[in-house]
Amino acid sequence: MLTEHGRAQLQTQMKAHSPRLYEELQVLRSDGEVTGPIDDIPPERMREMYRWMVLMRGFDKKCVTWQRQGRIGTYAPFEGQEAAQVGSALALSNSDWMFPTYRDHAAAMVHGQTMANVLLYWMGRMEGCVSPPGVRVLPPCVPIATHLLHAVGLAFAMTLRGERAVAIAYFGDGATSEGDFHEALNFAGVFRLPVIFLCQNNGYAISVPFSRQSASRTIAQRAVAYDIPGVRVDGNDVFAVHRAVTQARERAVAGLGPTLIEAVTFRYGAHTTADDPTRYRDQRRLSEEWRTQRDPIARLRLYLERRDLWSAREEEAWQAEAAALVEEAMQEAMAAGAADPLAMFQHVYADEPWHLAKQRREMLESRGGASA
Amino acid sequence: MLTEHGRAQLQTQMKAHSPRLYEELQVLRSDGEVTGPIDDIPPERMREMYRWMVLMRGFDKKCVTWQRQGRIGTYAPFEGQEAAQVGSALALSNSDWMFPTYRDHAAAMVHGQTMANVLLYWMGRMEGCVSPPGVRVLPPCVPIATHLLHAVGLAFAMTLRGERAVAIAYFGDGATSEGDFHEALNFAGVFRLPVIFLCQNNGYAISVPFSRQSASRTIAQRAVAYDIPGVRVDGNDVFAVHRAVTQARERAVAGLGPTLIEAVTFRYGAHTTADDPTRYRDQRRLSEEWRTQRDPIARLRLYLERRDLWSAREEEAWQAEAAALVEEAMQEAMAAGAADPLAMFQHVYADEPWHLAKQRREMLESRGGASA
Amino acid sequence: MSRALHLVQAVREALDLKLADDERVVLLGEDIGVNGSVFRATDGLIAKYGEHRVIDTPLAESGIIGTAIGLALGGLIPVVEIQFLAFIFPGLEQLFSHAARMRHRTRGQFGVPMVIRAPYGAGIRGPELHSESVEALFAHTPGLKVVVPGDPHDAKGLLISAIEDPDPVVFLEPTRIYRAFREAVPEGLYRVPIGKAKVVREGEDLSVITWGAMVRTALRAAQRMEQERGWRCEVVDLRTLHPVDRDAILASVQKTGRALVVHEAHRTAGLGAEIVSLINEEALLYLQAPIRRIAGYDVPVPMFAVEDDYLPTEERICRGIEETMQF
Amino acid sequence: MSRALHLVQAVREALDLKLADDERVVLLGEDIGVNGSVFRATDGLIAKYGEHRVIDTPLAESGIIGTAIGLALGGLIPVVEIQFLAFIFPGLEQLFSHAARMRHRTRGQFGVPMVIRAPYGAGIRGPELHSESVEALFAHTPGLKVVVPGDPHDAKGLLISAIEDPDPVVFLEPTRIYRAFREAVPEGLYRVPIGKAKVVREGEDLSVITWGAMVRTALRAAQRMEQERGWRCEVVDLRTLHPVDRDAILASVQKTGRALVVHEAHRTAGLGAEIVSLINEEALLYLQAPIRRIAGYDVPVPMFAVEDDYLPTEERICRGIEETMQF
Ligand SMILES: Cc1ncc(C[n+]2csc(CCOP(=O)(O)OP(=O)(O)O)c2C)c(N)n1
Ligand SMILES: Cc1ncc(C[n+]2csc(CCOP(=O)(O)OP(=O)(O)O)c2C)c(N)n1
Ligand SMILES: [Mg+2]
Ligand SMILES: [Mg+2]
Repeated sequence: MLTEHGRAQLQTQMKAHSPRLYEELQVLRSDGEVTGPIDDIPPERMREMYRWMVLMRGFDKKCVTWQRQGRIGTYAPFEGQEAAQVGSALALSNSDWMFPTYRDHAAAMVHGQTMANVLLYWMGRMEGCVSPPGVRVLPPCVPIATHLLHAVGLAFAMTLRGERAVAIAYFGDGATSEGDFHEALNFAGVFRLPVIFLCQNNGYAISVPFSRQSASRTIAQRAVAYDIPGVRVDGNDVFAVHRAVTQARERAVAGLGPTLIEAVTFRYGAHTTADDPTRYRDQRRLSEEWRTQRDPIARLRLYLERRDLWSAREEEAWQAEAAALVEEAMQEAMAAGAADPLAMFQHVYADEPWHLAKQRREMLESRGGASA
Repeated sequence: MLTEHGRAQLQTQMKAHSPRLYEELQVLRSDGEVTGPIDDIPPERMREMYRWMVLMRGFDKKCVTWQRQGRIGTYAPFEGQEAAQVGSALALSNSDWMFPTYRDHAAAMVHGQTMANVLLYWMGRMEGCVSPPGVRVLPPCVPIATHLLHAVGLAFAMTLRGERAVAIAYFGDGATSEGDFHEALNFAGVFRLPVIFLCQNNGYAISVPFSRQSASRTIAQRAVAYDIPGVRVDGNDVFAVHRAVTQARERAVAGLGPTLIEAVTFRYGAHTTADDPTRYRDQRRLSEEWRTQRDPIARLRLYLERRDLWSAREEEAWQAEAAALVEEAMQEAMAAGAADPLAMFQHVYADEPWHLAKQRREMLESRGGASA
Repeated sequence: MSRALHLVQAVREALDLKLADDERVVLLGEDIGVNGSVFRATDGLIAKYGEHRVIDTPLAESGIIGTAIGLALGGLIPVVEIQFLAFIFPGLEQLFSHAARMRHRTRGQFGVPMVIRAPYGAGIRGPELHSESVEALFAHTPGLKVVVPGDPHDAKGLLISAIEDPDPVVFLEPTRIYRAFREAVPEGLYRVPIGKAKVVREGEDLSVITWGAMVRTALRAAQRMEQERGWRCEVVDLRTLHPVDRDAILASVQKTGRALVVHEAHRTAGLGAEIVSLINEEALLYLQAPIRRIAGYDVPVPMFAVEDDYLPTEERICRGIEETMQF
Repeated sequence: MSRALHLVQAVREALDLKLADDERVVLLGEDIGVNGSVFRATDGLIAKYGEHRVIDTPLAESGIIGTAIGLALGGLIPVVEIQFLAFIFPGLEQLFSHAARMRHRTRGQFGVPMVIRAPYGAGIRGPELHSESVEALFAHTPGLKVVVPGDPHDAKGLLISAIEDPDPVVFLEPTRIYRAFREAVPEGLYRVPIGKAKVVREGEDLSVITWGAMVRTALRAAQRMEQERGWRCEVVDLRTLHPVDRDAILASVQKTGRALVVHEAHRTAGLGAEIVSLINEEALLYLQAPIRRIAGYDVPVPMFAVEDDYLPTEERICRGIEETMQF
């Protein structure tokens, strides 16, 4: 049984955690009204945000269809999370390094990865891991939370060389349970590195709800464990996300160290096309709720419309443009032709050792080719 | 550069972390004066604490000597940390499970591990990993932070079976950087398990000072990341440690989940007998400072003396008793005789598979014995 | 009574029966509760046994394995699911430094009876790191047992044996044959012993030693070689990779005088090398030809567009048989 | 000019010279800064190069290796120290899932030039888990190279090569010979090529293939066998464990017709099996006897009271030679 004293002490402690840490910063309400400062975002930038989100949603929906048709493999959709990805990526500079997961192709494309490469990736082609020259986007990270440390290391390298840029790692709510999350935040804190840890808390790690994933009410509060700033924002509010990342970036390049950002959002669809969300949540209701009440694109449209920055005609043009770009990307991906199995022997090492040369010849022979 | 807004926001956030979390709870001051409630500890218990600490220090000092003489191998001394270990272990019940590290033999012995087994362990004998029947002490854990999860699992097992006891894991400040620390606290929080995480923050992980180890000012504040209570106590104050563990235990058995306790302390000596602390700290000054100004045993003696619970004559008797017990334990350990190499083939599995039977015969033959 | 079941259904049935049979058995892993695991291996079990027996954990594999060790120390029998084998990597320290060593270091005082189940292997067009086959890592770790079923019947019987085993067992389930075919699986509890291989095809000319999804590929190759060449290949499904069934391997090779090891793991330092060495040491004089290894290439398992080319194919196995027969 | 150095001093010198030679080189690890590493392998380097080149990290091996990967992606050349080899286990995911695969998956766009140094092996009365020898795990992982020096000269030259190598190299340093003997080590930068074995003793009767601390033990056994029996054993120090020097192994065995592999790692699925298999595949007809493996037993490395009995001894190697010669 708890003593009187013990109970009192416990209660004081629980209260001691500032409620500020659990607040969700919001600028753009679901109804399109603005409740905070937005002077930092010029109108053209807002329209750019909108167009990117429209394009990304178009891409994502098409991929789900293509997966069903067998044109691409298992695919991880991000519909619903456009503001978190586009808003954050647009706050970066070209010199920043991005470490995305399998669900962050929207962010990756905003930062310069090509749509065709993203498609190749989901077609099971290693070419899809490559990014265009000068584009600082690493391939999607599959093992959860591991890439947070790569961002730390890259930020460290930049610091050691005096480069003024940041590394940003994208990850989900589930990722915050892995040891690597902890180690990454601690390293970044100890060495005061210019890293932005951007968590998209979409409420689920596959089937596991956040309440079951984590012992803490929020992810932002975990920053306390490292004495670094933690920010919780409405992840479907593209302005709020953009601002949080902009500020984190300012701090980082000013040498003030890392920031943990929790963007609260929701994926409308399945975890991947191999997943059936109706097994673990009231998918129809939840998905509908978020779509109708908290959609990131709809609220920006309302805002833009009221300020005459949007018109139905433009919308049509943008949608058409999106459809065309996505189709074009697929054409480009298909133009890569059939995958070459012999390519698997390349790039295991910078130089080919004897055993791989031998195995390559074996494959060639077993495929009826001549020994090379 | 940080915007005005950004700077203001950051400052608010940094302040938001409650200073309570960084406070170090103390009951027994270094000068022997008491500054908090101690009604829960009867005088006989206090004398018991004292005797245990005297015995443990005697043991520890002797081990360092024995190591120099080659009678035992590399040894990890705990001198200076007696209050943290004895105070915590005495707050446990026999039904509680203890998971110590290589430095927590004082805690282990208070909880029932024999001195002879501890010696055998440091003589490189696997027999030293065994604990007497009914004694719930696991062998010392060498890979840092890994055993926190075992305590979690054991607490889980007790919860699932309705047993009302706790699991306590001992670890150092360095351990809080490992991913397993994070995973353990999160699991314990999610499943509300009866675990006590007892960190002895002795300021160093081998040569690395805590300021370099961790991005947070304290270890206790890391509890915020899991919405579990975190307590920071003067680890050289045996009453404070005892109370913190007692309260954590009460909470745990009442079903209120885990507690993280940070006991601030200092090891007087080297990390292990293979370590040279003068390489990385002002060993003479620091060690002297802690010894003369914050020693856990001295302050309890002052307190007891003032209350007539201590006398020079008793001290002499206790010291003599300690010396005798330690010597006796060494005799007992030596009585185990030479280690049997063939024993390495036992207990790899519950039943011996063919390949081990074969390898055992090989060893026997190569040692000139008959095949068995 | 037996019904035709897929391998994954046989796995599920073993879990179901042991949960009913022994209240110490608990399952834990990611998405194994309400979601019934990503391959449905635990489908419906949380509804039947409750969330105290079928435990959805946070996303942390070291956490899962470490907690399972504690559960086992506390008298329970945890059956862990690792979602895909490569995701065991963050948990290897718990497995290597603790699960495998606890009995030994405590001189038998504390055992760690637990099973780690993991879907593994290539061939189902999975994303990156969903297709690894690293059984050699476990076989090299004293204190662990390693089991791989090659068909639904064995999957059920071996998993039941694994759960009843007093030592930690790594139980690898080949995803490629999770639903590739159905087979008659008896109802109720039955055991397939750990440590015993199975001759799935008798023959006198050459022994193909293999396991997991490769058993089917090897069988097809053996059939083709018999049709095309009249050679009768014996196919041995190893079933337990550590400790291997020495007697079965030697008996087969002593009969045939020729052997081929087939596995989908990387060739270098793969388990095939251990089997070649065993035969070399104990039956060299019976050998009429070098033992070839047909294995995954020594390249990171490539993305799925070319995974079928990474895997040993019927074609490659046939070439291996031909080379060995014509040596 | 050369001076007699201990192996650990040779390691330190290689680090020193590469820090001076290439400003991209950074060291990171636990206690490598002001403490100069627990074996003094980095003694004095922080004073010389500053804490931006010699970085004391928090106690987290996944953190260290993961951060090193990021450093390498960012154009630096991290040289990581893992305090003792078994403490790499929490970092294996970073090593297996990323360091080893980055070049391959990005089709050469991103390499991860890094070295992971780790003291390893038994024989110095270390505590539990300070004596493991798990090189097979790395050799089984495509994309990694594995190097083990057997003497001070090679330690320096191989480490310099490893730091200059564009791919991740696991560099294992046998603690047992860290200070066991001194040897002439040239000053200045020089390279010992990765992938090349070294014949440390010539002979015609039998090839002993080994590496690391076992080289010395094997040499003693070979000397004794020559004295006692007149057999001339060749001793090959493999030096690179992956990819192995196929030509050197085959050349030696084709000459002697008999071989013994000696390593201190556990026998089952150890690297010895790979070497046996290689010889079996490529030189079976030269063999006059089965190739025996003298290895650590398949038990968890026991605590130090009996570690010398765990390790291959001169006695056991001699018995292996006798059995092979008299087969
Ligand atoms: C180390 C590891 N364990 C398990 C998995 C399997 N897995 C893939 S995604 C996922 C859930 C991730 O959830 P979260 O971090 O919230 O990201 P989200 O998918 O919601 O974007 C799991 C368990 C993995 N990829 N890596
Ligand atoms: C996983 C792992 N990494 C490294 C080590 C080597 N090592 C042993 S003790 C130690 C420092 C531990 O510091 P701390 O946790 O503060 O405990 P203390 O020794 O101060 O009691 C280190 C790095 C280890 N035992 N395990
Ligand atoms: Mg999520
Ligand atoms: Mg410490």
